[in-house]
Amino acid sequence: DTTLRVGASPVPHAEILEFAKPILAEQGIDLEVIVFQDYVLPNTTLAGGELDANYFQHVPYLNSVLEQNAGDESYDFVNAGNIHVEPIGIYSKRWKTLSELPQDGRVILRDSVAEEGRILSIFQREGVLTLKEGVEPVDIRISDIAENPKNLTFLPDIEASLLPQVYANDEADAVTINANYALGAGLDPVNDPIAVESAENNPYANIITVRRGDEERPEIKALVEVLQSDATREYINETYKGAVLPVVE
Amino acid sequence: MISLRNVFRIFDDGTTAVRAVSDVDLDISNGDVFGIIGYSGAGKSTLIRLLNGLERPTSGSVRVNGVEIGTATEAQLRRIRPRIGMIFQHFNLLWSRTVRGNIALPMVIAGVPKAEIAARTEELIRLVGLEGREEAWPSQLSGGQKQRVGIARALANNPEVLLCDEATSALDPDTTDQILDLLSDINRRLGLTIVLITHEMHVVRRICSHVAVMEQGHIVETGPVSQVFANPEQPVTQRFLRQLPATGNDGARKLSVIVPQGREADLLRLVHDLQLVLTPTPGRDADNGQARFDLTLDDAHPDPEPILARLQDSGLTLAEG
Amino acid sequence: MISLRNVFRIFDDGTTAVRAVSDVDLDISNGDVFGIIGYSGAGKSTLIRLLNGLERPTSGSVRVNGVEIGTATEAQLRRIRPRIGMIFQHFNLLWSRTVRGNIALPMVIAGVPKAEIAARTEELIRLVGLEGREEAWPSQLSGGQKQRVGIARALANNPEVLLCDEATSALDPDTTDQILDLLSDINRRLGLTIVLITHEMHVVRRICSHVAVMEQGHIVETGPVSQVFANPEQPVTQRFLRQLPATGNDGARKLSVIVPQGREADLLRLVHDLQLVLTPTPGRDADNGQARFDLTLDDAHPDPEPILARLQDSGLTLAEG
Amino acid sequence: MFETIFPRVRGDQLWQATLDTLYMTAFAGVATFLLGLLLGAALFLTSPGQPLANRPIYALMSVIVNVGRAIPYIILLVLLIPFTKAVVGSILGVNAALPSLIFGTAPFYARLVEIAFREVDRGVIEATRAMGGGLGTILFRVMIPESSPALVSGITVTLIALVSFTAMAGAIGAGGLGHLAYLEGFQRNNQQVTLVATAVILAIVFIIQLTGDRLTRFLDKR
Amino acid sequence: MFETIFPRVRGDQLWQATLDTLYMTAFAGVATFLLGLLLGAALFLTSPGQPLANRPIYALMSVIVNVGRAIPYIILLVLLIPFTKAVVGSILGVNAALPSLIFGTAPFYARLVEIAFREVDRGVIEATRAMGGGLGTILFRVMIPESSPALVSGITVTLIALVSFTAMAGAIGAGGLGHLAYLEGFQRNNQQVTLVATAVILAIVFIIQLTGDRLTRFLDKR
Ligand SMILES: Nc1ncnc2c1ncn2[C@@H]1O[C@H](COP(=O)(O)OP(=O)(O)OP(=O)(O)O)[C@@H](O)[C@H]1O
Ligand SMILES: Nc1ncnc2c1ncn2[C@@H]1O[C@H](COP(=O)(O)OP(=O)(O)OP(=O)(O)O)[C@@H](O)[C@H]1O
Ligand SMILES: [Mg+2]
Ligand SMILES: [Mg+2]
Repeated sequence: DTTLRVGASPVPHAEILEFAKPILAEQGIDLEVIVFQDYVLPNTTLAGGELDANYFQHVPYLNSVLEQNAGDESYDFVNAGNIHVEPIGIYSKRWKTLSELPQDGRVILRDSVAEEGRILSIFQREGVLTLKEGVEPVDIRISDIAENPKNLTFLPDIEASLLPQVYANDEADAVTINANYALGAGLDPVNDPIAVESAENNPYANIITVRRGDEERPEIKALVEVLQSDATREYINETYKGAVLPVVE
Repeated sequence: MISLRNVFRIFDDGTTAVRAVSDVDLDISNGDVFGIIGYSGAGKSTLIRLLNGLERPTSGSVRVNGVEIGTATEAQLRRIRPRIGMIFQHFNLLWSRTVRGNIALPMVIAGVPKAEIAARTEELIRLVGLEGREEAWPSQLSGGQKQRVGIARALANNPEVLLCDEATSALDPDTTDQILDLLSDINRRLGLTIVLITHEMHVVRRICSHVAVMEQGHIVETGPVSQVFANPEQPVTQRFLRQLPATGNDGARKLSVIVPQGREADLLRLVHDLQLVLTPTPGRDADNGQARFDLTLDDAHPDPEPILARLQDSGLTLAEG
Repeated sequence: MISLRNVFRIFDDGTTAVRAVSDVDLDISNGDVFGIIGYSGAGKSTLIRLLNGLERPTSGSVRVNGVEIGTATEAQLRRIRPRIGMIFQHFNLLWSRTVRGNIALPMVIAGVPKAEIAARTEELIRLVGLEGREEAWPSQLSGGQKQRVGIARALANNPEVLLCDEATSALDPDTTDQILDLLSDINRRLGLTIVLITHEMHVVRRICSHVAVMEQGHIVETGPVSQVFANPEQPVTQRFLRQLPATGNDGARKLSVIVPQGREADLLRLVHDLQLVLTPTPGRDADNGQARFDLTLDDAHPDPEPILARLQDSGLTLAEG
Repeated sequence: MFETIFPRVRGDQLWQATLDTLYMTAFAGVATFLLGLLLGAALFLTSPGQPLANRPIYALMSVIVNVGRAIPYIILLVLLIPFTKAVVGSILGVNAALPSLIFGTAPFYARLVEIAFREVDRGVIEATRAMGGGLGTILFRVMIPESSPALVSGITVTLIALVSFTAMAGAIGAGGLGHLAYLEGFQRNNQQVTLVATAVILAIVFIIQLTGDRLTRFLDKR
Repeated sequence: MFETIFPRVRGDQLWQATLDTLYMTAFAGVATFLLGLLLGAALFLTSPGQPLANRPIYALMSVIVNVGRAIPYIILLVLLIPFTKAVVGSILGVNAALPSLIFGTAPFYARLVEIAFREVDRGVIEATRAMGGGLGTILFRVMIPESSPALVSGITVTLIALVSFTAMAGAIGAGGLGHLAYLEGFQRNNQQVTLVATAVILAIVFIIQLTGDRLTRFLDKR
């Protein structure tokens, strides 16, 4: 048997991998899932050679990491395949749409810098604010807001898993919640939000990342294949009810 | 009034049982100065600690001012304790308080007003001769200074009963005398009852009215000091008394006599009849070369009058000084 | 050989400076039993702690066996200390070791073989009379028992010098005598040098060869015991000696004499010349009605022979018993 | 000057984070001190062999104390949400972080208090009892002053644990230096921020340690 | 039986997490004890007024000790990666968690050791010096036995802190109960797992506390 060590975020990545585990086992591949709570160590570990792949990031984030570690030869990763998208939803107990948000309103974001641009893009899409031109989506920060007519305040440092509680507590005018946490807290990530990221042409597909050259390894190919298979898609659709969407290729 | 009946205090740690106090009956009346003597490990400290409930009896009855210590609640004990001062064998001063702070503590506990505490503390510091060291920490004091702080502390609240566990063992003889005088004085003036453990027989002789001798947890002999000292029945008591001068001379009065030639026989008869101690007065002969002697009158001779009378009858000259 | 020159030890905590030891010169020869007396707080403990470097002098020279304590390194001190035993005023036992463990500690430190430690420990326990309490923890001991553990511990390594800070203050007189006999014995047999702080004058008289009197950090009087006790010059010394029986009788020899009629003057001359204490023998007259007296010979009279000779010259009869 | 050496560190952010950390540490520190002293005294007094020895109560308190210490911070945070909401009004921000910080560290200090109290000389407690001193006297006039060096060293240790603990309070938007180091520095791979924030944390820690050491030595008159 | 009450808890996962926690706590605990004792002794001995009083060395050690305690765990983890890799060979799993756990807790215990040593009766140390005892003797034959109740209570407190600390080691796949409670239970909203894992944590904590208390009382002969 060959062993494949894959680092992953807990939800839904690790869960999806767990689903794939028995299928891969049939092919003689022993899948070992290592769960990470942060977004740095999975890449560090992959660079160090202790992981065969990781499954937690999207392409824009990967690119920024590669750029930051440009001098480091061990940081030479490629995308082995897109797996899923987690559309972020914006929730509010006070308002029905983003345009209803009041002057000087407060918006709470999760504490992941990789997603600030992604969330702000939704606001831009809805016409609430505009972002500076020419900044890569993943590099967009709150400071990159060009115009903010409502003078919204963005509070970007709440632990993601606590956001449903923050929403339930009505702590701000709007709260962004990743679909998986919304689902866990009993929210409907498709219908409850007042705005949702679109799944189509979403550049934020979560990918299997490997060291350059490994994308050709048969085990990796098998892994990607299983994750992109109909069975897995079905599993994702059923389990996450729209909060996590399999990528259509 | 303190009364013990059939009291045992047994320390049992599972492997060995030590009968520290064993079948003790004892009565101490108000105003007594009660001495406790005995070999090291005889149970003296344990006995005295039973009197304010720091130890509870394993069996038997310990009554202090009508309160049964063995079964008293902590609250009951707390009510009687401020009236019982205690001087500890190991001082037990708070290192975190200065001399002044340590002495003030019992008054603070008793809720004495601040100004009164301050005044009384100064008084006590003077009483035990610690002027100038008021602000010293216990760690900066000599052994005897610590003990004096302990004494002052025990006296702070004008207790009715004073328990002294070797209260003067760290003191030089002169300071010891001063402290004993102080205690005697309070005893006489205010009727303070004193229970006092000591290894110094002359302390017993000097201030105690009663004495108890302990051996292996038992009280083997007890009674008024004069009686016990005059007729020691137990071997322990006899051994301890052997440590005393044949007749002690602490606090004793000394008469200096000059023996004219030919009257030596009279002097010796006097010594013999009145059981006096005769010592030469060192280096001090009378002018005419006549020998000069000291006659020591101790507690066994509370009244010097008959002796003085006899002296004059014998034609011996009383020298001044 | 211990020699102090011009030694000061000043405790200065910024606000007050205490001259605990002030301008002290002192010599102690090997084999001396050197007593230190003085009021509480006179500086005795500080002085004795200078001798093994627990205190370093503020100025002046402290030399012990040729080593200058003031400037010695810790390593040098560590080399001389095992030969200097010390008995502490406050015992300083390890609560985490039993009686046996505490006594064994100095031997463990000195690297004595196990079997030897065990044997010597048993011997010491017997010597200080703690049989049966070997496995007790210090917290389970009485004050005197703790002190005896401290004494045994100080003797464990057969030291050449023994520093005793009130080594018998917590002991009853009988046990005190036993310990003093023990120390005297070691002093005589092995030439142990003893420096001893005490408040009990009879202890000085009983075992000391020399004595120093301290007052406010100074040594105000020092010399052989017989000399200082016979001619106390300083008021302190005189006051302390007044606490003693005019001549002590501890460990003293008693001679019973019968005075034939007409020879009374001879007896009194004897008493005067030899500075003896005379007491009547209670209730025991010679058959013929002649008075019988006791003459007490104390340490000041180490040799009884001249006295016996004088007695016979005087025609006084020596009674038996 | 600062900007030229560390161009990637935003001074205002650093300043705010420092203030947040100081605020949380100070506030939670005072509460921890008081609560820990109380709990520690209760633990000590009810433990076997002590004045109020009481096995069930001791066991119960031991449970309470240990719960606070043993469960992961984020779960403690969630468990305390109703309480936090009732007391603070919000479950976000520095004030909302205080309950969980206090619940997380007070039990810890309580144990240190218990240890310190157990070192107080029994003879001194006996002497106080012999004077007629009750529990209050023993506690406030004897136990606390006599163990003050250990109590102060203990709160020093606890405060420093608290400083590093505040990093976790970042999870609910309480900010602070630890969170800054993690979020701005570590997650965004901005080593300058990590460095500077860590340096400030260390500076704070040193000031606490130094002050604690001084105070301990000042109090220790043994 | 267990499965019927808690159908949503996977027994094997719980068991593995328990083993991981125990393994990490035990291993890091022993190392913390030894290292903490050493560091604590060094801190004590070099602190002002002590035998080896040495301001620069004390300050240096204070820095080392405080760094370990003060910086956020995840940053410590990252800082230690080269070291971990050299020693353990991997930066993932329970073994890789040990260095950071030890570096995080040993300094903490070191401070408790320092506090405990400061409570040892000076008279006893003097007596040992008067016997000619050197530093080794004072340390091993006096300081450690005479402060043993406080040392044991201290390691008890530290071990419990360690148990809750292991939850954070989940960040590098070290598993453990705290991680299980957080990840499986809290993040996936599986309250049964949170409950059971927390209960097991508490059970472990209680066993540690109980054993520590017993040992402390057994050792305390005062
Ligand atoms: N560490 C210290 N700091 C300040 N003063 C001190 C210190 N140690 C002792 N002293 C003071 O020095 C003086 C001498 O103390 P020392 O202990 O030598 O007296 P001592 O003669 O042994 O008395 P005692 O018979 O009462 O034991 C005392 O006044 C004492 O208060
Ligand atoms: N807590 C205890 N546990 C066990 N035995 C004890 C305890 N306290 C005292 N003892 C023992 O009880 C006996 C009496 O002790 P106590 O302290 O009453 O003697 P003491 O007469 O005061 O002696 P000293 O004159 O030496 O102070 C001793 O043998 C002692 O060892
Ligand atoms: Mg006693
Ligand atoms: Mg002294």
